[in-house]
Amino acid sequence: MSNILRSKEFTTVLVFILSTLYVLHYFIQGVEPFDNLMLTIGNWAIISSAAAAGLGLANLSIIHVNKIRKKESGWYWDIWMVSVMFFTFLLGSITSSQSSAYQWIYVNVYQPLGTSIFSLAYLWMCSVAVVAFRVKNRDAAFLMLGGLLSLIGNIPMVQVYTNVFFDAKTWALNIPVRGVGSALRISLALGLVLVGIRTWLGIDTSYVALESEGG
Amino acid sequence: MITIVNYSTMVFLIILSTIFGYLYWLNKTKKIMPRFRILPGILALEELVGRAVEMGRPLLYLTGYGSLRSDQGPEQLGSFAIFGETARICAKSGAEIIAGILNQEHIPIITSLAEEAYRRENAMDSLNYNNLIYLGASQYSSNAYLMVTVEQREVVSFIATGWYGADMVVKGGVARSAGCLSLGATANPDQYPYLVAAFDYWLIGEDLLSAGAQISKDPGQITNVWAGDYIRFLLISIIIIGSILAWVGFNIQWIFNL
Amino acid sequence: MGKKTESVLRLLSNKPFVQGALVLALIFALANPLGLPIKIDPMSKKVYDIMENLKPNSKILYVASAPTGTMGDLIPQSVPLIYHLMRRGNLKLFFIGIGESADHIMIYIDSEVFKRIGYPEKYGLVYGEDWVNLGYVAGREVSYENFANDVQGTILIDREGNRVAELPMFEDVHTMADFDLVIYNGEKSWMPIQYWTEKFHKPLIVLTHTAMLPIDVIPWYTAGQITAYLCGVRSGADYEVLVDRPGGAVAALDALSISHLFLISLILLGNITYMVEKIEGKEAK
Amino acid sequence: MAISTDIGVWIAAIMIIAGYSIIIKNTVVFKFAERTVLGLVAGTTAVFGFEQIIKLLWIPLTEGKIVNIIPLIIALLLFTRLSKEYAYLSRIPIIVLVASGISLGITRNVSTIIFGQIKGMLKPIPTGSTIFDIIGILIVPVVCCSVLLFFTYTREHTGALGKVSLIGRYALMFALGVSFGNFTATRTNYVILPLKRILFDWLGLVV
Repeated sequence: MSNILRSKEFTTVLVFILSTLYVLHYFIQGVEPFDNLMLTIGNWAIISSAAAAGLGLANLSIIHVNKIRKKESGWYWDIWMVSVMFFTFLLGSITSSQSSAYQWIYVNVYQPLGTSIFSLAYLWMCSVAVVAFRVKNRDAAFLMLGGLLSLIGNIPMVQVYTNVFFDAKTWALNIPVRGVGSALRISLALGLVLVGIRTWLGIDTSYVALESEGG
Repeated sequence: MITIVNYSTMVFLIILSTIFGYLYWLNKTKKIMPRFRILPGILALEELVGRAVEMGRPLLYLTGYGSLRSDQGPEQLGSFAIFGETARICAKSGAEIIAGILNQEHIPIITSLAEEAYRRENAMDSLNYNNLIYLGASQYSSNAYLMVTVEQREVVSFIATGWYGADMVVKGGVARSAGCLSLGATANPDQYPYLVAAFDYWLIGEDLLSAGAQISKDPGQITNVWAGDYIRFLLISIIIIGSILAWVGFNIQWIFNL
Repeated sequence: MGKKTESVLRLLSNKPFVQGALVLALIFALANPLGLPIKIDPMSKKVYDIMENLKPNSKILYVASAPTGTMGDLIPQSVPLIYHLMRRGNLKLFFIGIGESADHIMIYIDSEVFKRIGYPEKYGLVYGEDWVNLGYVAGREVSYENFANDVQGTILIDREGNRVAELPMFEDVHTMADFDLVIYNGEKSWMPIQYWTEKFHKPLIVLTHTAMLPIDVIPWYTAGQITAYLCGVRSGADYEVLVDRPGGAVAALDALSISHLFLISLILLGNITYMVEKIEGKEAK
Repeated sequence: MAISTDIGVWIAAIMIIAGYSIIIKNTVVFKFAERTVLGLVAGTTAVFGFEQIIKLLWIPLTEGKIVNIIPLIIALLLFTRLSKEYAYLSRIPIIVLVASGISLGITRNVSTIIFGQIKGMLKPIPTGSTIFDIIGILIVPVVCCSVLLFFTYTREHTGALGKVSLIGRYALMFALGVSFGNFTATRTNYVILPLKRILFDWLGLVV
């Protein structure tokens, strides 16, 4: 039995069957039992994803308990991390995510910490722009031209006195950038369809390690 | 009452599958294989791992946090293909790889791919499971981990592939300011500007999705990407012809709404 | 390379300097607002008119999908807009959260919106009859489709723990067809189009942020799949003026101006130094 | 200027300052922020997952929906990854996830994105549009097709294809620049939100 489950054929056949059901359900409507079946299978995917969060807890616990046991550098920070993790998990699952205690942690600890670290993206963007927007070649020239146009166009102070930059930026966004944006999305969507088809047919199995071949 | 819907999509998929089937048959019987345009990002993998070996410092690899059951799922498959190849090169050359897993759904996949890479190079004993670490499915927890780890473990090569959001520029900027050689690959169009500006090597959109084909050199995958090029030419002709017809008054939008 | 150009280039790539100076510029701008006049964007006025002319007892589905990180540019428009909907007093408001951090989203409706403009009860709205907080729909694409086809079956329990089927305002709400307007506050606006408003032919108002406008909204707006949109802090300030309730968005506009001017000057300084460096390099040769 | 007396506002301010301390230097203060945010993210994600399992699996199961035994088993199979011997069983939940993702990719991407974007371009020239408008209408499909050509793989970009895809390359760079600048406006507000909490909520600044 375990050899069957390990084999590449089992994986590719199971993916093929499930994907075929999903794709058929996109084209066939009005079949009540088929709709219910796909609703159920869809919920299996949601439940699997939800359960994976438990695997995340396990991964972090195992790795950091190992570090704590071996007293690797900064092991006391790992004790703090693991306790914050389990305290948040137990509080949220016992008193529910709508409880005032859990919300207090979210509003006063999680959100401030998350938004401040996340907002470093703006500061890093500026650091990168100051270096990247240098006209070293024609590519960089076009990059900077577009960058400065939309930067100046977005300044509220400038818009009070003149709309020239704002209108130029809006034209750029509605015409050339829209053409490029549409091309990028069409190209990406086509790529996703191609990856989907070769994974559906079992040609691409990069999501699984086929130990059976590894011997 | 059974009803069939979305005919336009059905016709599109039939055309694509037919071209793909024909090219696959052409390859199988007449051994015709297209010449793949070389992606610099893929060639850089050897350089990135070589630098880690030379300097005796680790390579940090972040695998992206697209959810498998959303439309970001297929993007992650391209990321897993590149990760598998990178892990194999590290196993062969003895470089230390730290894999930051940014979505809990990927933990079984990344762990299995690392095991397979090290088993294939007979280096199972040098695989450090503590280096396959889950970093929380959020941009800020992975950013914070990166900023601390790059300095603490003196990382010299940095790779970030898969789905990313605004944190793409942080990852590139932090790696560059720490002196790392970096490769970034994402299919999220909003982040292309930061890929180009903040990383040394980069793979944009479909480059990431077709990376698996270039790495594996598997005929099935290459003919699949080959078929994509023909579909692209078909779409370009539809856009050109459709636009001209629309300008002279014939609206063909209905063909998409069947 | 001359001494001066080298030190300037090193300063411009010095992270603490560039990032620290930017934060100080923002703090200065927030603490000393210039109070410049605001020119209302026609699109903001279009959204205002749509809200003002909604028929009484219209059922509005307000979908919050703002990830924790991008709240900064997605909340400023939602505060005045939700205030306007509640001030109307005769609309049925259904709040729901979707997306990666969907569970946090419904907390910010309390902590960032109702805390600033008051709870619906202050405007005479009764929970379960005039407004409801449905919490979040987890599960991404699969559950968005289920929600459209069977609203009550997908939600089951609202955020206060009530059975949704027992709430009075759900008597004639079973599928997406029963809503009159969808307001979507977040990124990836193709999602409500694809799973809800295109299939059920419903008007869609999108509250997006400046960055997502060209790629995530304009293509669908020109294709007619988005009725109107508010974009970023600037539209938030417009809407605050339209509903005559100036607040966070107006204050943030000046900080936006000063930080942009500071960044542009750094970029230009970098380019000038780079040109001087190239000239010095040629002379040295 | 009255400093807040609310313990929650103080803790929020300390968290924001800890987060921004990395701007100056990577100190033990940021190490505290990093470890805390990692624990919080992992914990809250697990709460989010736990509540979904209760709502979608446990409650229906206890109310008699026996078929929910199957997703329960599938979900538990994920944890076989923690054992080396039975790790291959963790493949089954991964297959359930991947199958749902790729089929979305195959169907929705065609109808909404490929067709949706092309339909947006096949528009008649509106009556009364100026020369400037018409030029704009011509540019969109030309730029779109040249960028699409830029992403071809099985042909070298030489000759005519090279020239057209060069236009695509420059248009792509220009668009990336505009998008880069446009994101600046959004991301400035990422910083403004926490700074407002420090200046107005914590320090009680009045403007």
